[in-house]
Amino acid sequence: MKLLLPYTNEALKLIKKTRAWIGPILIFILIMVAFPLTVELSSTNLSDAFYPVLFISILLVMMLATEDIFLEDYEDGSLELLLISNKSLSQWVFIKIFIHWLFIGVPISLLGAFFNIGANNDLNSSLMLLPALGISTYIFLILFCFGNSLSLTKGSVLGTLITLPLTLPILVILGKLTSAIIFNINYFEFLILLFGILSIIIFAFPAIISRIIKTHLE
Amino acid sequence: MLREILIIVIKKFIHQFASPKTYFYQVNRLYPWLLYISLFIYLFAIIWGLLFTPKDFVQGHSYRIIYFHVPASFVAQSLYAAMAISSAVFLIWRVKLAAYLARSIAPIGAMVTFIALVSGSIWGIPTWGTWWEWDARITSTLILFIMYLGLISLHNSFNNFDKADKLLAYLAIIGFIQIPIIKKSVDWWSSLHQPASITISDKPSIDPSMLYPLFMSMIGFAGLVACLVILSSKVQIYIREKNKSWVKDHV
Amino acid sequence: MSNFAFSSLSDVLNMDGHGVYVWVVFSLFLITISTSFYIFNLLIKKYQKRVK
Amino acid sequence: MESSYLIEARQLAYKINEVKLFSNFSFTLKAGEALHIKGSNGSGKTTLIRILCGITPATKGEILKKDDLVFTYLGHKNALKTYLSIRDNISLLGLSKNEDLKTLLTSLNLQNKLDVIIANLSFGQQKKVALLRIFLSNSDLILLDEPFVGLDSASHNLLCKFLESRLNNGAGLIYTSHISAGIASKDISID
Repeated sequence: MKLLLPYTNEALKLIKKTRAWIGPILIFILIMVAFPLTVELSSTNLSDAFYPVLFISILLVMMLATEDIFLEDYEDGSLELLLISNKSLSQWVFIKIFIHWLFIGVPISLLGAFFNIGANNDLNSSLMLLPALGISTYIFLILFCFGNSLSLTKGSVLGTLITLPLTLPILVILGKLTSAIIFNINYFEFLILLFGILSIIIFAFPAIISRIIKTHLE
Repeated sequence: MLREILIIVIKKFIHQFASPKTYFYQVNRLYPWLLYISLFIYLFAIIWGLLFTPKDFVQGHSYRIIYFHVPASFVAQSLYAAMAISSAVFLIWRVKLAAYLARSIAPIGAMVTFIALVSGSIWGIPTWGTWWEWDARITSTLILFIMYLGLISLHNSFNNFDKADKLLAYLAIIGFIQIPIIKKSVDWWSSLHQPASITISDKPSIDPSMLYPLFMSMIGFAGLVACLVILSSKVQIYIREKNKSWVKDHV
Repeated sequence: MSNFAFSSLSDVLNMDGHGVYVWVVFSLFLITISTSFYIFNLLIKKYQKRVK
Repeated sequence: MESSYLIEARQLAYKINEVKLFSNFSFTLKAGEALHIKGSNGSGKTTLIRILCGITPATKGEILKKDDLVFTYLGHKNALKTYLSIRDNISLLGLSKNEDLKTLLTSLNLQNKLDVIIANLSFGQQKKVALLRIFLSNSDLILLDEPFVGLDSASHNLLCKFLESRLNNGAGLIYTSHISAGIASKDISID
């Protein structure tokens, strides 16, 4: 139980701050509901436009979810406390990102797959979509945390400007993935590619982010 | 024990050699030569390329923009690489000069990327009929331009120079790792999107008579941009080291 | 150095239709590089004064 | 040269953008001693304490610490989650299992406010909650930055008594304060 303590602490902090937890999820739902309203229902290609809208809204929501992910702890001094105690900062960053993925990324992936049933009404593609969404939300979270840690006190616009170029390759892969899902060809190659990217940055970026935060604290 | 001595020697060498003072005086001596030689090479190459090479069989005369576009986009990417390397040197060995260099390269890199972008899209008008075509090379140049803007705005938003330099260093290194990834994914994406007819992305296999002026214009353009980097680094040195004694006696 | 690729001066400007693009890019490069040199020299003078 | 000092600073200096904040600042602190850092506003007292904690690296000079020195630090920021209640903050800081937590809360009369959200507390009460972490730690060295600001006299005396008891059994104390603390301490000025 002792091992899980930092995880539960961070989870407590996130859950109690509904603006940071429920906010992004509601915005995602709002976008996915607003999407069919904007498309002329009579036109049948609702499903073609569905995937791009889904991926762009995931990108947007992950950006909102990480807006002040580090700023809050930076401003109230608990980061300084953490720096002094000999706990490793990069482990804390890893935990923070994991908790945000668990409480925001996973629900959004589930909702995304759920809305997919609504748009394309076939269960198979939604099940294929779910792991891809789960992995790509985690990757987006890590990348946006990197951008936000760089522009910690200077507002999230700068953080987004820095991070967007980094997220473009992922969007290209997701684009290829949609055609793989629609035509059901070599779907697993793309999934493993995404998983490969995740497995590289999941540990590398927290180390870099913790050094960046140390620079801010100096 | 030997390792410690080695590190101390390297550190001493770097700090002695890479001190802003020695750099400043060396560069002052080198600058006029570099400027005039590269200006001569560049103008010679442009005149040669524009006026004395035969018309391209497919694109007609509009291919001559290659003498502007290709050197610019090549220099834009190598400037980013130079920035990443000097950032790495700054982070590892704490060499202040490397941070000044990285900071001085950023605006010039943005400028060069911008003119590469504009020349690429102007070149697109006769070849594709539109000024903007999602060709792989143009898109990755646009992304590179956005990354430069991100670097400059990041550095400008901190008044503590030391903090700004470190943050710029981290972003430059991560950005540098991203460039090949972005290039590959954009090529991969655009290869599906647009059949590889006349694209600027692959090195156009042109006959040698057109190739020599291209290499010359690349060398000339790189020299000119190096002069700009030298000027910009002098500006940084004046800003950052203004209360150092040697700067005062120099002025 | 191969021979001169154009028949007359007007052909140089026209370059059968593509001339405008080539010369626009030429002037773009000429202007941006020369203004950059000018700006940086100006900045050097400005910050040099600050040092005194 | 192993002596009984807890922490020693030698020729510390700090510069921001080549502007010197303070320079060749040295002192040694032995067990049971208190050091009161005086200085006008903006003279770098807070930065000095952050340097001693190791948060900010000094531009010049070095700091020698007794090896595996355990120290606690309280700066201007309270390191509390303002949108959480006192109880949650205590559990976040890992203090909930401390046996004399109860008695301390009653002496600071916070015992019946455990479920109040920090944001709704007064500045002084927030300071008291922040000080819980200092009261409940038995570290070798305590670093406090303006600890007495906003405290009522009862809490002020409680903190002084606590610090004196810690000093008596061998801890060190470094603090800055414009309010007279009433603790026997060496004074050192940073200007």
